Formats: sequence, C-alpha cells, structure tokens
Amino acid sequence: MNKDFKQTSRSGSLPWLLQRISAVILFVLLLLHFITYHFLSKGRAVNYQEIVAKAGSWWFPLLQFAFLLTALYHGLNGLWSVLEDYTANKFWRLVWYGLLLTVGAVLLFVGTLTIIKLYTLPVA
Amino acid sequence: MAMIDISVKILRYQPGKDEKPHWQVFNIAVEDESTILDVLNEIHWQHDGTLAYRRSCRSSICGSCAMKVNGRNVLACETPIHRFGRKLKIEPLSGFDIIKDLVVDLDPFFAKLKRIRPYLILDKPAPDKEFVQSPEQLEQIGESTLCILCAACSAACPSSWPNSEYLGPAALLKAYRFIFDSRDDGADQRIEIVNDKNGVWRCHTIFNCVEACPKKIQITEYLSRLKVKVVENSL
Amino acid sequence: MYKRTRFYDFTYYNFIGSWAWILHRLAGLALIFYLCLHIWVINSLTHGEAAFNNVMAFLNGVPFKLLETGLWGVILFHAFNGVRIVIIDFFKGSLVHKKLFIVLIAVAFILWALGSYLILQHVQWRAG
Amino acid sequence: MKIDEARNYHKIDAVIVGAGLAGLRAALEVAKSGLAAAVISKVYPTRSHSGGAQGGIAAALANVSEDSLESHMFDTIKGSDYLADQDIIERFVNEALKTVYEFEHMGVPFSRTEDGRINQRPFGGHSSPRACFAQDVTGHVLLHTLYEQCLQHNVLFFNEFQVLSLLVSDDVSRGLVAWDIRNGGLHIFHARAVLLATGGYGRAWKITSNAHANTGDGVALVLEAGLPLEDMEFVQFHPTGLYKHGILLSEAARGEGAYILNDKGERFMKTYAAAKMELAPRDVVSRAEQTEINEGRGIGGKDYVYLDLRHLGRQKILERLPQIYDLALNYLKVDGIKEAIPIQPTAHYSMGGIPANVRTEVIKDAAGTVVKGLYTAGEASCLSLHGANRLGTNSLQDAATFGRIAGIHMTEFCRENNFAGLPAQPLEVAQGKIDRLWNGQGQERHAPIREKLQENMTKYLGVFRNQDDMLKMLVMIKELQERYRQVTVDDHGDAFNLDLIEALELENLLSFSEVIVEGALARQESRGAHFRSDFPKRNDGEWLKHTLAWRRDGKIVLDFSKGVVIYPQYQPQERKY
Ligand SMILES: Cc1cc2nc3c(=O)[nH]c(=O)nc-3n(C[C@H](O)[C@H](O)[C@H](O)COP(=O)(O)OP(=O)(O)OC[C@H]3O[C@@H](n4cnc5c(N)ncnc54)[C@H](O)[C@@H]3O)c2cc1C
Ligand code: HEM
Ligand code: SF4
Ligand code: F3S
Ligand code: FES
Repeated sequence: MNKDFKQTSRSGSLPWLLQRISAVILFVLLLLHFITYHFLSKGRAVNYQEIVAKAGSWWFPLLQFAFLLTALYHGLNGLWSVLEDYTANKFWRLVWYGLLLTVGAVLLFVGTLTIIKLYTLPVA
Repeated sequence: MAMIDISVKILRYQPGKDEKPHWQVFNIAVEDESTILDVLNEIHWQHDGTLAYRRSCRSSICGSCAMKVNGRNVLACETPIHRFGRKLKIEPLSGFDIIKDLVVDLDPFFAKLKRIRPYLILDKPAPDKEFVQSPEQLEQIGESTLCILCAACSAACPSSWPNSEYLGPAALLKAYRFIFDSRDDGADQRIEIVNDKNGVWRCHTIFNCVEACPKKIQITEYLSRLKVKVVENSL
Repeated sequence: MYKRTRFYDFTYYNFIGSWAWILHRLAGLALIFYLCLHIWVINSLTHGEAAFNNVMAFLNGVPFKLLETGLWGVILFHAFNGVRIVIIDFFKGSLVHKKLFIVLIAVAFILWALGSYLILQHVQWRAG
Repeated sequence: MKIDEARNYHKIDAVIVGAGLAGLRAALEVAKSGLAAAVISKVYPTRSHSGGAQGGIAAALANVSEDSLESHMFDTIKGSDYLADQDIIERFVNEALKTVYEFEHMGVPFSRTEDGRINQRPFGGHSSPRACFAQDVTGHVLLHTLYEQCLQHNVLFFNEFQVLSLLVSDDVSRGLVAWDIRNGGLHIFHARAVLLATGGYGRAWKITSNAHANTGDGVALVLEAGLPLEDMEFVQFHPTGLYKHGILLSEAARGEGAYILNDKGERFMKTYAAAKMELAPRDVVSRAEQTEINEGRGIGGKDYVYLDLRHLGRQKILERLPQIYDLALNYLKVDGIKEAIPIQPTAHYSMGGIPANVRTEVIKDAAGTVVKGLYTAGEASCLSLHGANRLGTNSLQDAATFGRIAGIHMTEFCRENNFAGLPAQPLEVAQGKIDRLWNGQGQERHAPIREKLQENMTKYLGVFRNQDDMLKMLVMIKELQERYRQVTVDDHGDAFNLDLIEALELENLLSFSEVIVEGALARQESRGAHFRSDFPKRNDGEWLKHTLAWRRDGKIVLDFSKGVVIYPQYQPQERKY
C-alpha cells in the first residue's frame, strides 16, 4: 500500500447510480407535480376541498409517497455528496452522514404522516 | 517579427524570504511570436535570475511547464503570448503546494498515479511474440495514452481544490487506460481502488480538466466510461 | 513550502462546464432547502381548512408568486442540466456537452417563460 | 560529522544517473533481481528527453514485409559510414526483437496492423519498414510505460537531483555526489555500481531539437574525472527542425510520404539521392537542404525550406501525424493541412559520448581497460553503435537494449563486489563548484555566455565545417571558459535554484564543446554527420578509427589508436542511396 494516499471508505457506486435513477424519475414526477399544482389550477387558488378530494383516491398516496421518497433520497444524497467534497476527513464525513440520515428520517416521517392524514381526512 | 512591450505579472514565492506569495510585475520587450516560456526565459536570463520554473523539452511533450496563465492552465512552452494580449498574469498551478515561484510540489500527484497500479497486470503467461490487439481494441485506449502527466487537469479541477486527497483526473484517466486495455487482467483490483470516496465519485463532470488538457484528451468521457464500468462491476 | 487548499479558486477561469456545475449545485442546494420547508408546510394541510387557508393566503400573495417563478426557474435549470449530466454519464454526451447545455437550457428557458406567464396571470386574476 | 551518519548519505547497490529509456530500463532490470536500484534524475522521470522521440523503435519483426537481422545489421553499418563497431551492432540486432516484445508485454500501446500485430513504418536508411511505432509519440509511450514498471518494482527515485561529481579513483567507481534541486544541499551516493545514462549533448547548439536538460552532464563529468570521451565530433543534424525553434518534426512525416521543397517548389532530393529521395539518411538530407539554402534556393532566399504534408490529406495528417500538425500550428501558426511547414536542419543526436565495451562497462583507454563498477548506456554512451551517423529509430532501441544489458551486468557486478571505499573528501569537488558561483567576486552572468556559445556552434560547427571556422570557434570557447570563471549567480536560495543549476550546466557545455571542436579539427575527412568542406571525401586509409579525447592539465589530448571492429563480410564500401 502506498502510504501517501489515504483510503477513506470503499464504494460510492450505488449512491452514484441511484442519484441518476432518482433524477430521471424526479424529472417526470417533479414536472408533473409542478404542472398539476401550480399551472393546472388555472388561475384559481389551490383549494382545500379539491385537494382533500383528490387525496382520497387510491393512486394519490402511492404517487405522493414515491415522489417524497425519491425527492428526499435524491436531495439528501446530493447534499451528502456536496458535503463530502469539502470534508476529506473520515470522522466528519461520518458525522454528516449521521446528520443527514436523521434529517431524512424526520422528513420522511412528517411527509408520510401528511399523506396518510390527507388520505384519511373526511371529504366535506 | 517585431518587438512588443508587455507587462508580466508573476506570483512570486521565495521560501525562507517570503511569508506568502506576492505579485511582481515585469515590464519587458519581447518578440511578438514569443511563447510564455520564452517570456519566462527572457526574465530569468536577462532581468531576474532568481525566478524559478520548470521546463525541459519546450516542445509540449515532457509536461514540465504547466502553469496558470491569465486564469487558465496551459503549457508555457506551446502557448504563444498573442493568445492573451499584452498583459500576462502567470501563477503556479492551483491546488498544489508551492516550492518556489512557479514550481509546485508534484509528489502527491505522482503518488496518486502509483496508487492506481499503472502497469499491465497479467493472469496469463505472455506469448512468445506480441499480444494480439486489434486496431479497434487499441482505439479504446489510444487517446488516453497521450497523457504527458503535466498535472494541468488535476490542478484545474474544482473537486481537487478543497480536497487534496481526490485522485484527480490524471490518475483516473490512467486507471481507465489500463482497465480498458484488452491485454490487462487487473481491472478488478483497480476498480476497487477508484471506487472510493476520494476516487472516481468526486468527479462531477465539470470539464475543467478537458479545457486545461494540452493534449486535448476527452478526459471526462473516459471517466464516464470508467464510472459505468465500476457500477457494472459492483452490481 | 507554501501550503494551499481552498474551498474554491475564484481566480480560475470558468468555462461552460464549470458554470453548469456551480449553478447546478446551487440549484440543488436551494431545492433541498425548499423541499424541507415544503414538507413542513404541507403538513399544515392536515390541521384543517382554516390553517390551510391561512397558509395559502400568504402563498398566493404577490411576493410569493414572484418567488414561485424563481423556484420554477431553479427547478428547470436543475432538471434540464440534470438530464445533461445523465446524457454525459451514459450516452457519450461529454463529446458535445457544451451544445447539450445550450440546447437544453434554451428549452428550459422557454418552459420557464411559459410557466411564469401562467403563474403571474394567476396574480392578476386575484388582483382583479 | 562522520559521513556514514550524515542525513545526506545514501548507500545503494546500483545508482543510475538518468531516467530516460536507458536509465529506467537498467533500473528495472536491477530492481527485478532484488537488489536496490536508485535512479537519480534532474527532471521527473517522465520529463526525460526520451519522451520526445516520435517516429519509432527499430526491430526487424517483419510484421508488414520481409525483413531480417542481417539486413538490420547491414543498414546500421552502412548508415554509420562504417565507423560503428560491428560486434556491438551484432549484439544489438540480436537483442532488438526481445526488447520490443518485452515492451509490448509491459503494455506499450503500439499502433497495430489489421491483424492485431505491432505495426511498422519505413524510416530513413532502413531497407524495409522496421520502425515499430505508436502514432507519433513512440518515445513518450515507451518512457511512461517503463516508468510505471519501475514504480511497480519499487525502484527508488531521487527526482530533481543533479549529479555534480563522480567519485572515481584508481580506476574504480565509488559513487557520486548530487545536488538536491528541490531542497538544496549535496548528497553522497555510495554505490557498488554506477550507470551514466544522462542522454545527449545537443544543447551546445542554438538550433537544436534537444530539451533544455540535454546539457551532456554525464559526458562532462567523465571528462572531469580524467576519463576519455569518444567520437564527440559526430553530431547528427536532423533535416526537419521547425524553423527558428529547432523543434523536431519527426521523420515519420517523410515516412508517411511528405515532400521537401525548395523555393522553386522542387523536390530537390532528386538531385542528391534519387533512389531514396526524402527517405535518404539524415546526414544526406540535411546536407542537401543546407546546400539548397547556401546556394540561395531557400524559401524567399532565406535559411529554410518547406516540409509539405498537404497531399497526404487531412485525415492521414490528423490520424498519423497529429503531433507534427500541432507543433507547426502552435509555434509557427502554420496549418499543415493547408500550408507547407518551414524547416531547417537542427542539432539532434549525439553519436559520440562515454566510451564503453559491449558489456556497457566504461573504458579508460584505447586498449579497453575497464573502470570497475562504472557503466554507461543510451545517448550518453559511445559503444559505438551508430558510428559516424545514427539511423532513425535505432537510438531508442539502443537506449532500451543496452539499458537492459547494463542492468544485467550491473546486477552481476553488485553480487560479486562490495562497496569500494569513498575518498576522504567526497564533497570537495561539488562543493567547490557551488561555492565559486555563490561566493565568487566576478560579475559575469551565465546566460550571455551560453547564448554566445550556442549561436556560434550553430554557425561554425553545423552541417558543414571547415578549418577556419573551427579555429575561430576554438578561440571563442577558450575565451568563454575564461569568462565562466567570473560567473556568479543572482539566486542564493537553496530551494529550486534554477540560476545555479543553469550555471552548473553551462560549465559542462563549455567543457565538452572544446572536445567536439578539437576532434572535428583533427579529423581531416568527411564521414557521416561530420562533413568538412575542406576535406569532402571519406578517407578510410587514415581515418577509419575512433577519436578518444582526454582533458589533461587543461588541454585536450587526442588519441586515434582505437580501431573500428569490422567483420570480414561487412567491409567498408562507398555509401550511396
Ligand atoms: C525530438 C527527438 C526525437 C527523437 N526521435 C527518435 C525516434 O523516433 N526514434 C529513435 O530511436 N530515437 C529518437 N530520438 C533519439 C532518442 O530519443 C534518444 O537518443 C534517447 O531517448 C536517449 O535516451 P537516454 O535514456 O539515453 O537519455 P534521455 O532520455 O535524454 O535521458 C537523460 C536523463 O538523464 C538525466 N540527467 C542528465 N544529466 C543529469 C545530471 N547531471 N544529473 C542527474 N540526471 C541527469 C535527465 O534528467 C534524464 O532523465 C529522438 C530524439 C529527439 C531529441
Ligand atoms: C427534476 C429532476 C431532477 C433531476 C433530473 C436532477 C438531477 C440531478 C443529478 C444528475 C445530480 C447529480 C449531480 C452530480 O453528481 O454531479 C443532482 C444533484 C443534486 N440534486 Fe438533483 N435533480 C432533480 C431534482 C432535484 C430535486 C427536487 C432536488 C431537491 C430536493 C435536488 C437536489 C439535488 C442536490 C442537492 C444535488 C447535489 C448537487 C451537487 O452534487 O452539486 N435535485 N441532481
Ligand atoms: S490528462 Fe492532459 S492535462 Fe491531465 S496530466 Fe495528462 S496531459 Fe496533462
Ligand atoms: S474537472 Fe474535475 S470534476 Fe471531473 S470532469 Fe474533470 S475531473
Ligand atoms: S517544456 Fe516540456 S512540455 Fe513545456
């Protein structure tokens, strides 16, 4: 082994690949999402009743959950990669990893809760 | 051929004398067909003998004279001054520690090269004559073997500025060159080495390396192929 | 020997590739920040119609609508440059990466103009 | 302080000076045997000038057409104008194939034939396509591959160390002293065996294809150690140097079919070598060019002619000769696809050098007495393989093959011999050189002296030579040597003191240049690269012998008693192409 070069940790291939796969999925989902919520409401404000009504259909929670998961994975994985660029130090890399994992877990929890609640809300 | 007056701003650092690098301006007259290296020689030979820089072949093949001129990495010996006008700003390569003036410490650069095992690794005995390798197989690695190890790419890569441990484009290109050599059997070992936090995944396809490479090697393209190969290998 | 590592070398010339990367990175960071907020805000949906309408009133104000066009721009840039990155990674896009950038960003720009028009139309409707 | 304990003392079996093809190939051989091998080089190994070689490496593989070892041997003998030692050539051609196959097995990316074998191209003076090549960067890929092999086999590298003196006494080599360019300070290298592979000495000329590093240090150090040099007057001028710069445009261009044209647009080679045309040996083509120029048929009456690639077509130029295309574009703003490229003869290859026998052992007299533990290979050496004129692509093969052979014999020698004792004051000579430059009272600078030397060597010791010119040159060298004594340097720092290094190199240039001129003056004939307008004929009766030269008491002493080894079947004939 060459002592002049520090080995940090193996691999990185899976996150790299998943970042690209999630990117392609997001490309579709995010644009759809934006179009439905920001444009197709065609000049009317997003309406509580409408949303709750839509949320009650069977495909809504599935789609939203998939969206939530990919966006969170993609975003946090991306952030992790940025942080790694600026921290060569193994310890700090672990700290960031832990932090992002926690943030991810919390957001996933909150997000999932929202979706479930919306799904189960009574339509007025 | 005519003489022209130019103003050359050089980042000087003399260990022992200077705390940190500082600018020095030389106003000199040179032939309009001069290269950056001619300018440095002129200053060193006629004006200030203490100026230090590396050079040898002065025909863009040895890789000694990579440096930063007006914000970009170039080989001093092949770069005519008329590309920049009459004001030159010459600095050592970014990212590397400065030994003196334009001379940087390249030991880490070569250490990284060594790390990726830059030599054919064979499982089979070599034939009596040459290995058979078709022109198409050679084509795969042809361009990557033109690398002169000038370090211009690694020094231009934003991923390597904050992280001196990043293998960098030159070493990764070398890994590509061997992994994709039809004669080689050592791909697995090398893939394990580049598949690392400080390996190929620190490359964010920024292309500064390609812009800097005096041999116009499509480094990023080869790194992309390398990444795909590593992914295939670890699935 | 003089030691040098730096966060970013601002004196180095930025070519198309590095601009694309810098902006992609900034956009990505903005988006992950926004996503966190977004998830938090949508959570308010579950606190009943009143709470929801409160939030919406704010979101439909002129300042936020302007911000929304910005968001749309950020998303488009990141998304289309993201596609460029994928093409570079898997489909030899590096050989034409500058052209790709120009074409994709042009498309993104058109979409941005269209989208922003729709968003801002909405503002006018409310005002009227 | 006892030397053995000093920080700057290294005790290593085999110390190799020079990281070009010759040095690295030797180091690899020694390291593979398990002994410690150190390579000292004043530039990073991959910056060595071997990397500049473009055209190819000769070996009669017969991959693209009929070829034989005999044919390679005969071509080399004929090319040398019969001054080469034929026992050396015999060993050389016998080992050449092995050297190339070994390179291929190390991973060198040779260009390929359609059926996947090493491709070969024609080259000047070779009677069949014998140059194995990798595009037009053959030396580059060979050098890098070798360096990488050395990394694998844990050769010790002392990069950016400049050797300043050899420790040789009583015909035994003991080691050497080198200056650490990067940090400053002298280091003692105590070795069982030392190899000098410091490359050529083309930097004595202004118009030269050689790198800044090619200042013939090894050659000068040998002279300084009281040992002789051989055939120094034989320096090859390459016909296709880029105008004004001297940078080499590979002969591969002509191998691929490029023309050389004069002001009238004529392929003038038809009047000088009708059969071979542009592919005649270098000395012949260079002389033809210089004659055209001297007789006013240079382009616009100036001192250059044209190398014309245009008829080869864009694709062939960019595919086969990309480096040439780039060089012309970058240095002269000439687009080789659309325009002809201005060229002139350029000092290119040093046939002469450190005399050695077929085992690469350095010898100290015409009788062949060996200096124990001292070896030499590559362009620094004079074995003599190339005689009065080297054939293109033979020199890479020379460096690699005799590098390997040197490695083998050095390994043997190290196994059988212990470290010879160091002299009492090992640093004395080297320290003296530096002290003079740092603490001297003189006001001279090294740059103007070097410039004057180079300009006049190009003027007076070029393609054509005559007595008057050379006498002028000799006086001038003496004068410059005198001035050198007054040289001091601006830079007094330890780290990367380029000023100091260049001044030290100048001392070497001035030292061996004198030998070149003395040898050329004495040799009253024309042979190979050495052409005397006042003695335009080869004279085998008097001059079929090598030149040995010593510096004794500040004077150059010549000796012509070293004969040429000639086999009965290869008797000298007139050389015609
Ligand atoms: C432009 C060009 C093109 C050529 N093309 C061809 C070709 O196509 N085919 C062919 O066969 N030949 C060619 N040649 C010739 C061939 O390249 C050389 O003869 C050969 O490479 C010499 O190799 P070497 O190992 O002897 O020396 P070099 O490669 O010159 O190496 C010399 C080494 O010695 C070191 N050194 C020198 N002095 C000192 C010192 N004082 N202290 C420490 N280290 C020192 C240097 O750092 C360097 O590492 C070409 C030459 C030139 C100039
Ligand atoms: C719309 C579709 C999207 C596409 C096509 C896309 C594409 C990509 C790609 C390919 C990368 C990898 C860059 C690299 O490794 O160099 C990336 C990075 C990143 N993405 Fe996205 N992305 C999208 C949406 C998002 C969203 C919604 C977020 C926020 C939640 C986001 C946040 C990030 C972040 C933070 C990075 C890291 C930035 C960097 O490495 O410089 N992306 N994106
Ligand atoms: S890839 Fe290009 S820039 Fe990088 S070291 Fe090699 S030649 Fe220099
Ligand atoms: S600049 Fe750096 S990030 Fe990759 S594409 Fe080149 S190595
Ligand atoms: S001096 Fe050799 S590459 Fe510039």
